[in-house]
Amino acid sequence: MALLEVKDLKIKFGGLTAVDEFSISIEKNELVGLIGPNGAGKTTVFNMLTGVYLPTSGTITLDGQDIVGKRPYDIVSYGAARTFQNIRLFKDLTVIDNVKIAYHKQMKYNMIEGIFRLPSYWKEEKIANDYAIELLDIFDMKPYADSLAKNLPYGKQRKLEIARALATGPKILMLDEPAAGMNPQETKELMETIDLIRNKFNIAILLIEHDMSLVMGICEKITVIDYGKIICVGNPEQIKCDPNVIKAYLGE
Amino acid sequence: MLLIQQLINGLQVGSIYAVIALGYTMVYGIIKLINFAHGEVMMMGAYFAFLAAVAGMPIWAVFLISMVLSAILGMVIERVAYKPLRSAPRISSLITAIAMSLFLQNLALFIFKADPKVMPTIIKNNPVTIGSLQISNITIITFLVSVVFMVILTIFISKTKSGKAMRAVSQDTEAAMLMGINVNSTISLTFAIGSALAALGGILYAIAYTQVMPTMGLLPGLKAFVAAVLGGIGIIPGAMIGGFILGFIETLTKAYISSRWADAIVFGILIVVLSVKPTGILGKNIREKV
Amino acid sequence: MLQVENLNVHYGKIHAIKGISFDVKQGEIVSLIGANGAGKTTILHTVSKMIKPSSGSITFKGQNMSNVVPQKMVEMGMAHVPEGRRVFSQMTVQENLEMGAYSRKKNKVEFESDLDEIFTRFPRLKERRKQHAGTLSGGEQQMLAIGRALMSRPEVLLLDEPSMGLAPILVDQIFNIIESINKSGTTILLVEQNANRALHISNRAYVLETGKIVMQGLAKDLIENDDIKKAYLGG
Amino acid sequence: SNGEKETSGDDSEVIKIGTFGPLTGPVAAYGSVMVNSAKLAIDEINENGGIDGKQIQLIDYDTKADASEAVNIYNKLRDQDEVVAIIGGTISGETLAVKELAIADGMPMLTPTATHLDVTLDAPSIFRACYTDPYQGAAIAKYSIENLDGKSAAILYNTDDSYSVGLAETYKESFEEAGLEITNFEGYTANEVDYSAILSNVKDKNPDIIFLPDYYDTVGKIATAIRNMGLEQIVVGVDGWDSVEINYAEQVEGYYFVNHFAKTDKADIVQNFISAYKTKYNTDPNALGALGYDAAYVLVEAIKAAGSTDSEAIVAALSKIEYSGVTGTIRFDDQGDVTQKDIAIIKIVDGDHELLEKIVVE
Amino acid sequence: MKNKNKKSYLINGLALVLLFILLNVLIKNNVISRYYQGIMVFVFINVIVASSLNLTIGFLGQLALGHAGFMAIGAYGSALFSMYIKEMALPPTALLITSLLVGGLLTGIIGYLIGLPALRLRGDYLAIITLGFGEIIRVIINNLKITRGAHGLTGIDKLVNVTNSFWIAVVVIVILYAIINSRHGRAIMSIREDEIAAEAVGINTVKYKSMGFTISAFFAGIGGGLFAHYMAYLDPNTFNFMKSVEIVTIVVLGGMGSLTGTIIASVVLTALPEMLRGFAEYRLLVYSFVLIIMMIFRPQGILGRKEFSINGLIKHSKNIIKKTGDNAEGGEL
Ligand SMILES: Nc1ncnc2c1ncn2[C@@H]1O[C@H](COP(=O)(O)OP(=O)(O)OP(=O)(O)O)[C@@H](O)[C@H]1O
Ligand SMILES: Nc1ncnc2c1ncn2[C@@H]1O[C@H](COP(=O)(O)OP(=O)(O)OP(=O)(O)O)[C@@H](O)[C@H]1O
Ligand SMILES: [Mg+2]
Ligand SMILES: [Mg+2]
Repeated sequence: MALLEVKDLKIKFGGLTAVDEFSISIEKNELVGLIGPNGAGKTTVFNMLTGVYLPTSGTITLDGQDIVGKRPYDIVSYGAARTFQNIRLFKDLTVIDNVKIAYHKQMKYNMIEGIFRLPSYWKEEKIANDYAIELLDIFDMKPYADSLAKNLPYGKQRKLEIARALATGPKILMLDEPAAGMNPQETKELMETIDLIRNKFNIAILLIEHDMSLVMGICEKITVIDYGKIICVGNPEQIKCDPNVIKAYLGE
Repeated sequence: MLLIQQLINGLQVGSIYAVIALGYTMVYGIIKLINFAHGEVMMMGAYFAFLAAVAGMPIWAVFLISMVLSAILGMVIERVAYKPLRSAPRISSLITAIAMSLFLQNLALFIFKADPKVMPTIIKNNPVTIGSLQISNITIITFLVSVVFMVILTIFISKTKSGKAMRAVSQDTEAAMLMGINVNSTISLTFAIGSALAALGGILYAIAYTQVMPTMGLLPGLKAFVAAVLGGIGIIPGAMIGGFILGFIETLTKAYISSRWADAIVFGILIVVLSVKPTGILGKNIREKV
Repeated sequence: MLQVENLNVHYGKIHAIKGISFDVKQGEIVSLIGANGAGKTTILHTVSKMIKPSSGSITFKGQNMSNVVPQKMVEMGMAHVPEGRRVFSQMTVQENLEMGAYSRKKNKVEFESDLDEIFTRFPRLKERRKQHAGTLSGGEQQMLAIGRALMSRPEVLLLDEPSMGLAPILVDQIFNIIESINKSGTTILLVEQNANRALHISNRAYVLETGKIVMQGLAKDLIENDDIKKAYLGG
Repeated sequence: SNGEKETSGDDSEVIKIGTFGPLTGPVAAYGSVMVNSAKLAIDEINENGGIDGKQIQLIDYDTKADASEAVNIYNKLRDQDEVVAIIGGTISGETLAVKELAIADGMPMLTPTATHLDVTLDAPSIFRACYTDPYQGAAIAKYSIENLDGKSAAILYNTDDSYSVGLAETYKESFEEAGLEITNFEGYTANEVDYSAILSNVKDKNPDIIFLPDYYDTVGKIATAIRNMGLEQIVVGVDGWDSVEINYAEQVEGYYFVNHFAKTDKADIVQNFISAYKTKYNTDPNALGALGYDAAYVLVEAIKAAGSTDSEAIVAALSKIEYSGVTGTIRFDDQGDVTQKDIAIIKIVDGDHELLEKIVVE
Repeated sequence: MKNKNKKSYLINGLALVLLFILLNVLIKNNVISRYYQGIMVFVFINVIVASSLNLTIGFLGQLALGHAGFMAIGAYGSALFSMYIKEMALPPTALLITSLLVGGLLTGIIGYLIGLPALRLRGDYLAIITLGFGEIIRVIINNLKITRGAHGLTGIDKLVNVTNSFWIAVVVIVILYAIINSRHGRAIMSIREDEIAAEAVGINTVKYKSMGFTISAFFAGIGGGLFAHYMAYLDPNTFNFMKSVEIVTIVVLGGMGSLTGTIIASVVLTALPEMLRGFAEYRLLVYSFVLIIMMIFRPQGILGRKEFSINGLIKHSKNIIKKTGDNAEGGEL
């Protein structure tokens, strides 16, 4: 069975059916793109997969477990992590704290142990700290560990969001427009980083992006939706030539 | 019969809450600040009216003077205390508002002293009797005033250019500036209207309950805010509905349970309503788009 | 038309803009390009008087604009489409467009004809005129933001990353729209991450790096420049 | 007079007495009249030679009716100002708040006006110059039944105020003991302004008498509402009513209340107090003032009798004192409460107090 | 990192003990009279109550306006308990501590129950709901037989003095500090920063909101208990809306998210009215005016989100010394 199995997902907002009959299947360590016109429902799919919205109908199975109706924090422990289209960092906390918060679930000491600063506190805090530094290092952000997240330049903020998502120890990572607002050069660097983390952490990645150089460059499989429905599934070559996709999304 | 009489009694308080809540909700709607000093502006309005009435002015002048002076007071408060804090954390503005309310209250204490003043009878209490029921002319006036102003205000906000500018400012101040809207004067206008309404509520209150004193604004202010939240804060008709509901609940509690539980029951109902409908009765449930 | 001289901007201790000078002539499209955080948005905000510079002068239509309020700029014929669209989300599409015409003298006939013009340019908006702007898709919001700015009949239009987050097909459309707006006589100052596309429609461009202009010239020359290619055009 | 600390350190020059009460805030009126009257008394005493030639300094503080403030003030009076005795507090809450401290220090404390029963309970050094609530509650109930011929009564009272609650309960008890009916027992809160709901209920039951144990401002408001709703019952009240006729003469015309003294009392001591107060402060005093005035004299008499400023001596002198003042004869029982004190029954006639009689109840 | 922390704990601990010794010496020599001691007790009570509220406002990021209600529950709960077990004749300190814990736990439980519906709401709605709960609590206490309602509760043992209130305040601050600087504290702060993002990285926001709110209520209850056993008399009207406002003011003035700021503000705001006693009439006028000015010029409060620390001070003064040193060198040139 695939890592993530989604069948016939549907959600309505009032009268509007934002996503309909959406199905996707992602294998371990696969890199999949999700594209489509603005307002097609891509972010909404993410929101359903991560428990932010409750789908009207449909099933989501992550690593063999049904996660529909679970709260977002719970879904994290099943192994899904995400970033947001509009960056949502813990702005007034330090960069390293942003990452350590995401490491929360891997730490076990209870409040009493914390208050009295028992050995378990020191031990786990040290592990968390070391791990956070290690993650930041991957993104070349070690020097920023103690600055406030809000003071980072935009591109670094996007990277921090990815690092933070990784700290939850996911099996699948969902990135919502990670290259938005980056120039082509920065996009290229981001592409390399994405590839790197996939291999280093051995995780699957689901990616929403409007920058075709990025999507076509690294995705193995792409799903295209329009008006909430899938209009095409295939590899980059197939997508590029699909007349429906060209008409609705790519243009000439 | 007694029940109907009690409902009529509730209408009186409810209408006053409604008038005060209209101004409250409007100010909140535009700058998202719980203007705790609103009740004190109402109090000042009542004192202005008291002074004008004692000076023997005609009734229209009493209303006009009090509302104009309060409008100015409202604008000054905004300029001096709230404007510098527009980009500060919300809670700092809230504290400033609370401090401003304390300040005005103590200023009034200082100027007018603590003991209540008796409001001259500018509208004679002339109950209309229908069978065993009795309805005061003041109740009728207050009720009509609240409905009329609700309608005027609703039209003003949704249809006029200044009204739309207010909404634009409330949704995105910077973008509003980029449209060429003068944000400062728009906010001033909001405070002017809100404060004039507070004064109107204060005058009606003083006429109905015959006293003016420095602490008179505290509770009605709080209740009016509860009314505004109950109806859906920022929504003009909601303020009126909330005001009436609050008036009825309070009066019925006093009549059939006990006055001592009235405040607890009012807040209890607020809590129940918000638990079921977090944005109030008329509020729209907007899910945050992620 | 627009002239900026020796501009300095500080955010608290951060020196965001460090002595920048540039100009935009009537009828031109001028681009500002540069990496994240280079200061592009800051420049546009300063020009439209949303933030106060610590020093420097801004001249618009021959007048010194040092001490004017933002609404004065709008009245003088400048419109600014801000980063992130910033439509009034609880207002309808039509009301948003009305707000665009806020600064102009009330003239029903003129207003209606301008509205028609916007609707012919953006038929999508006509379909949605009663819908709340907050529920529009990203592309639709971008059209609305541009339409709203055009409602003030600007002589100069400032555009901040109009293609950000848009589907490729919409990016094409937006750039076409910008060109056609320019053709009909509006001067444009454009900020874009998509430097390639921006340079292709611009007359001239300035390249920014951490608050300084590091290069300037005709757009067609810059496209050919190797450094530019490497840093901003993705190889 | 706000207690500048004397630096001389030579305490044989002046004798310091402290006093406190709410001087600002919503109930400022109570505290100021009491403190002003005490000052008046002390000034008179000082003019007449003070205590064995020593002048008395009265140091007053504002509690804002706040219990924690009262604690700080008590500590300040004792430690910074080093007073020998205290006249106060004005209201029950602030007095109870300093009670434990006063007991521990053995500080002689004479409250003119705090009516809460617990104030003097198990507190050897605390005395009270006014009669307690059960005493006047029983008196007005007795008068309502015997003289006003009341067969049924409605009670409206302030649920936030211990004074009002206590009186309402005593009145109810007395009425029910006499086998008569209480038709309404309606509470309202301190902040109430709209009494129409409870008055509609009273109107519905139509009793003979309405008992209204509260202070004059509230009484005025409620009386206005009673008149506006056309209720024709006789309304009776308690000492808190004093001054109600100033603003609400028309509304309370013909109503009855009991008081510590009557300002229309022809007795010299009463009229002298009233005119002296008027001269000094330009307004009329009320019962709180009369009590504050008497309390100051009583305390000074006690210090004189004690012949020293030693706490124990003053306390001992106080418990033996007998003094005839504006409010009648003051003498204390074992608990430190006044006994056998006169109660004045007053009717409001033509907007003024008419003293009907003075009674003593058991 | 570990050693650095331990060293700083040691320095701060030492500073505390020194402070305490100094305090005792001053009291013994009557430099600090009982009047000042009384004020200090109120400062310590305010430190406890306000820093507990800071957990909700400054760290959890939820605006609560009913903290006086929690204080009231703690005050009445612990007072009634200590009156009830008086016969057991416990030593005063033991009696005080058990009563405080009982009052605190009771408040914590009620805080938890109130938090369940209240915390679903946000921002101003939460503010108004907590305000409502505060009033409801006051009304209930005012109408219960056991609390003696408006008559006020008398007969409480006066168990609190400067020494024990000092140490209790120290313990409360230390515990709050320890919680904030642990994984639980970080979880609480992440909710303040962005609730949706917090959920998305695995924080159970409902759980941590309730946890923060309950802890906050617990310590408010402790503060209330201290108040009860210092005053020896309770009146429900003490715990009205204005009291809640007073506590919020301390938090905001000190800095939302700064415990040391709260301590400083507690000292200032408790002492200020005492110093203004000479101006009885203008006191509140001046107080509110100063507050407005403060907010305009320093809306983030005295310390903002920073913490004052001895180490920081040492470091800072080292820098200054170094700087002046540099300057001196400059002078020589
Ligand atoms: N909370 C919500 N309430 C109402 N409508 C919503 C909500 N969230 C999303 N929608 C609507 O659902 C549709 C899909 O939105 P979504 O954000 O998923 O688009 P998208 O594919 O991510 O677009 P973009 O590329 O512009 O980000 C849109 O029409 C949007 O307005
Ligand atoms: N409100 C602010 N407060 C403090 N610093 C700011 C603020 N806004 C921008 N900055 C800083 O000023 C610099 C320039 O920012 P600006 O937003 O103008 O860049 P930009 O070129 O528009 O970048 P982007 O491509 O990300 O939009 C950056 O370092 C940024 O961090
Ligand atoms: Mg999206
Ligand atoms: Mg920008």
